[in-house]
Amino acid sequence: MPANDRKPSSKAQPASDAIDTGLIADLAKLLNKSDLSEIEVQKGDLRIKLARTLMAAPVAHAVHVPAPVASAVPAPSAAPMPGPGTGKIDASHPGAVASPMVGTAYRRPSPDAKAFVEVGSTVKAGEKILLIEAMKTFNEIVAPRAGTVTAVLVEDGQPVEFGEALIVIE
Amino acid sequence: MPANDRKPSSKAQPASDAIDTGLIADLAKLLNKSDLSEIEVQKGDLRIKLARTLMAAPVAHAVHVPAPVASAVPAPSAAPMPGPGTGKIDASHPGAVASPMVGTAYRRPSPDAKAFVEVGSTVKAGEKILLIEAMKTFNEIVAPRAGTVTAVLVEDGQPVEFGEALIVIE
Amino acid sequence: MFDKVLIANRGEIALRVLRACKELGIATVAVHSTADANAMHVRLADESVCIGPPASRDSYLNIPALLAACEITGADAIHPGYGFLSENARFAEILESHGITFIGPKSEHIRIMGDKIEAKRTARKLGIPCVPGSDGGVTEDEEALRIAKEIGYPVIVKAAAGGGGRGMKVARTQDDLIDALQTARTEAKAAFGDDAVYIEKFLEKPRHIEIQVLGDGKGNAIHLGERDCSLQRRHQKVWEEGPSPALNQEMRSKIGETCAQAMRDLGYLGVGTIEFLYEDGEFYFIEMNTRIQVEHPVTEMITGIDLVNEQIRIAAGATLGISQDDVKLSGHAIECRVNAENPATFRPSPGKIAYFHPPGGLGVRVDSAVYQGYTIPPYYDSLVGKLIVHGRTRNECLMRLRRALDEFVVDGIETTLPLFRTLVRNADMQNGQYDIHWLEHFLADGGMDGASGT
Amino acid sequence: MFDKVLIANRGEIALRVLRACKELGIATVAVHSTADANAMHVRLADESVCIGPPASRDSYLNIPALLAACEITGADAIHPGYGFLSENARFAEILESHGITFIGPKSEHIRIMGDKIEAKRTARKLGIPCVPGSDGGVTEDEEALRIAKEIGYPVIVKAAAGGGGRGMKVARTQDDLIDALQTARTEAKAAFGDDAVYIEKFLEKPRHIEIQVLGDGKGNAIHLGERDCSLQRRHQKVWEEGPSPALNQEMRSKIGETCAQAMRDLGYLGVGTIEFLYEDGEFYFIEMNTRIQVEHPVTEMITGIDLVNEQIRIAAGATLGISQDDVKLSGHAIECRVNAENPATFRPSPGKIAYFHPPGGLGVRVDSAVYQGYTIPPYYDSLVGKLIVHGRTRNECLMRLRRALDEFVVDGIETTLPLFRTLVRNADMQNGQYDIHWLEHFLADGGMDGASGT
Repeated sequence: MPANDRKPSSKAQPASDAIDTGLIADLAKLLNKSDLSEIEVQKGDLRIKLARTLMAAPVAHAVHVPAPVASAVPAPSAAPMPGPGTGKIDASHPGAVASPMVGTAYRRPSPDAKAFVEVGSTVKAGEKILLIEAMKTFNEIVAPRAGTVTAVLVEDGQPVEFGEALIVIE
Repeated sequence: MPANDRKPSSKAQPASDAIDTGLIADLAKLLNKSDLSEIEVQKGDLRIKLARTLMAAPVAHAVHVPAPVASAVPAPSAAPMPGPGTGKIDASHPGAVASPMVGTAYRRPSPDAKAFVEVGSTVKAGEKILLIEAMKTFNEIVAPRAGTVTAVLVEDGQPVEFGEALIVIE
Repeated sequence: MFDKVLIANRGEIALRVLRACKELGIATVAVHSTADANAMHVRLADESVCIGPPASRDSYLNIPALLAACEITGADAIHPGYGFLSENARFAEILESHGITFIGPKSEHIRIMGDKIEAKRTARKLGIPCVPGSDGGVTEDEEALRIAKEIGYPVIVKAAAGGGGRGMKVARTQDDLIDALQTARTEAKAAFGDDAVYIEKFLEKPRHIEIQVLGDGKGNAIHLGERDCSLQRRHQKVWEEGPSPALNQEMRSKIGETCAQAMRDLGYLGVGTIEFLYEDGEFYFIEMNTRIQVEHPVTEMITGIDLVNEQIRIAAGATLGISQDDVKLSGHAIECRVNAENPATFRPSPGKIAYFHPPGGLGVRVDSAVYQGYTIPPYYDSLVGKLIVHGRTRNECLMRLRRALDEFVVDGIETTLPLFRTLVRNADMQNGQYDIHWLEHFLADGGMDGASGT
Repeated sequence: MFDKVLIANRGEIALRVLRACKELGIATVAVHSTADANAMHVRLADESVCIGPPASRDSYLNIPALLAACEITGADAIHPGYGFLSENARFAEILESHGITFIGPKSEHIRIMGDKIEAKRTARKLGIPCVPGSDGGVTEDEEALRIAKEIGYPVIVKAAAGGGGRGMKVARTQDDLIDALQTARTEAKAAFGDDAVYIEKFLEKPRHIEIQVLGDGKGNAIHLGERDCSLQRRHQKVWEEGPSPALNQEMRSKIGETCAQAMRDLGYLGVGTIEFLYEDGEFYFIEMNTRIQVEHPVTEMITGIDLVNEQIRIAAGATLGISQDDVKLSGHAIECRVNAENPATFRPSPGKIAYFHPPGGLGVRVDSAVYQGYTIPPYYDSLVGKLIVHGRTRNECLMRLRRALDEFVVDGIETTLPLFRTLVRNADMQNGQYDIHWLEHFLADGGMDGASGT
């Protein structure tokens, strides 16, 4: 934990003798602001551990945050954004390749060509897997690593957001 | 800290020999102010661990209900209402006699007379124990049961609210 | 000006009065029942006094307790809000005899307007239009026909001794009337042992339009335009707006000036509302409310005048500082009464508010005494809060109301928010085409079937 | 009118624009960084697009990403809010070349006003008063004395090549000036190798007063009175009000009409603000902001005009529908910028809002995009929300602000609410006696020492 390093070494002597409550307060603040459930610090013979139980409360609140009432604000009939979380796999999936930009995804170099990859394809790192068009420019999306394509999450011509999962390579 | 007083010259080894209750108090304050459920501190042979069980969110919220900021809405210099909860005994005490009305409490029938009851007095059910004046009318408050007066919670001439504890009979 | 005002009410109106007092620099005393110890106005008041148990008759209607609370806090005036003791002439008199100012009209005016017959007599005397009809019982068919011709069809024949709809007949033509008289007399005789009947103009699709007045008790009085409160369910107002979609400026000025002149003649003190049924360009007096009303913010939004502030200043002896010419109606305002009720069945839904997020931004006002974590007690009315929206035009107001309703979140209890989200999108409401029966018909026709309150 | 507007901003201004669009019946697209996925305007928008990571340069300032978001959603206009790309002339041009409307002025006007020297030259040409002084370097003492006499003392002597305060001298008399010229020349020579100096009027205790303008790009333009933004800390506005306590109606009309005429001559399109320093009855141009400003609600509250609504309508090609005579200032408004900062040290305090209860009632407006449970991210500005209060008089406004501040609860983070609770009770603030240095002096003198933000 770098937190301890903030103490100038010249003051190390008194600091290591006394329990530095300021440090603990800082750590507590850090813990509260973060999503962590525990912080443990050890330096020499000093060991500090902070923990907290994450309750369900924040999750419950997520349900209650201001949002349009479904009946009141009809969703556009053809919402172009599937948005993260509507699919089963999102960008947090370990094998997911996330979109580096907003645009329209294409799975093949031209309408008649065959797709760069399909489920089951084996890819090398750096191999083209998709195109994303933004402002009339086609941007190549390449495999970040070698592996097998286990899922293709976008349709041809589908709009994608920044960070949206495109393909899973495992 | 008496423990420290025995070794006034020995600054080198305070924390490990003494249990620093000030530190624990500080840590406890920290724990209460934060969302933490546990704080553990170890120094040499000293190890401090504080924990608490976080209750359902609503309890914490009770602290946050809208209320005037202390500095912003100065309390009247002589607030006539002590209000339930400011005294140590409130109307939830099993022996408490609660005020049936708003008014001004008097402990004696006239300024020169002696009080109806004092702590230690034995009373019968129906015996006068106080007067409450409202609209120039003196209303007799009688003991709801026999017993010994263990506390008198009102001063002569003190305003009382509905439901406020007046006297304890046990 | 008063030093300390005791607020003899609860809920949003107690908070409304507290805000007005704070803005006038007056100290406040909140009184409350044991059920309201955590109410917002109690927390915000300078002092608070618990005056009794939950039941209103033992707390908010308990005059000795209120007087004792004044005594121990030294309050020199009481604001009664609406409901509870606000139109109790005896309460006003008792306060007077104790040297405490009642923030409201003179007790004689409360008494007159609290008596249906006396109120109507007074209104007529003051030139306020009433429902035309026979002044008493009618025995001869010929007389009945003459009166009906005078006031115009349709007319209603009512048993003089009647009530509850028995012995009431509507007649749309002369022939109808002959039949109606006979039937009504027979029914009246059978039901009440008295066949005397009287005749009144019958209103088929009236609107409820009310005129806000303000007087200083010294002969100065003004009107502040009207509110249209036609949207009602079981005689409870649901949605109020001003100006009325049914009036033009000429009609507004005419009925307004009639009311203002009546208040000048009466020497009326404080705020008041003269309620009318309105149909085909004519106004018919219903009653006068001698207090601040739930829907007063509608008028505040279109006139820019703080009615509770004026009410307090006038009660303290100030002369009316606003002339009729100073009153300029600007834009349009709508108030929605958000209740803790199922929006389809109107079953009350008291309980704890798990999440509360009121809408904000330009032209949006929320008058509410609830907060997240507050529990709505089951003992009193179900008003969660009032959403009041202002726009430069009625259309802008409706669009703003729509977006504000969509932002409003109340969780943990059912509310009538979904009802308003439906109403603001309804073509009749958008066109302003509704009368006092519209909402009942809309609901009976299944307008809210299946809606839930969250 | 536009069918769909993309809002290229975040926080309260994104919500403000979203509200205006909803009230105009325009569909909305919210774009956001990954840090803002839970923002209120994202949740309330018809569609949302994540355009990049938290860093603004990769998201809110990322022009290709914004264009791509327009492409995939079919938005036909972009509202830039304030900050970010709102005064980027190139962005406006790029949008134009893509057939997307930039809701803001013509790019040439953004460019002119974005260049300090060009802006001042244009202002002078348009008859807007600027700080008087020598138009270039002054070499002769005699000339310097003549100019100083013309513009009046005190004057400031500045190195023509200078900056950072070096080579700057204030002279209050003729004798002072001779000395100052000598010293300044010597210092300038030493510091910059060039002893040319110029002379300008020196303002000791100026106020910051700005005029809101609105034009339709077709030669119609009006002013909407002024805002007084003198209460600043490190050049950041803290408290804004209108009308200014320092101006009377005559001065307001005069400077307002000067600005409106300048905008007519320029053919200015949209909302804009012309900022001045003001001292002893004279105005001195600082700069013009060619966008909606944080403090625009102050003007909305006293004019009743929805500036964002007008901005959108005009960008869509509408002609200005409001004449100068239609603009009536009514009452007084104050805005407080509530920041997530310690109210004494101004250390930022991002984090999760544990409890949020905004004030309500008559004359109170809250423009805020936060809600209970929302986490203020550390990447952007610290604005929690704006509290805007309106009253019929400045005094009523101050009293209402006081009670509204006392109702406002924000827990879990530190906010500047305690600063405002102190300011509203301060005699100088109550008397309107403050200049652009007042707050810094107040804080330096320990006005907020020991205050905490909860």
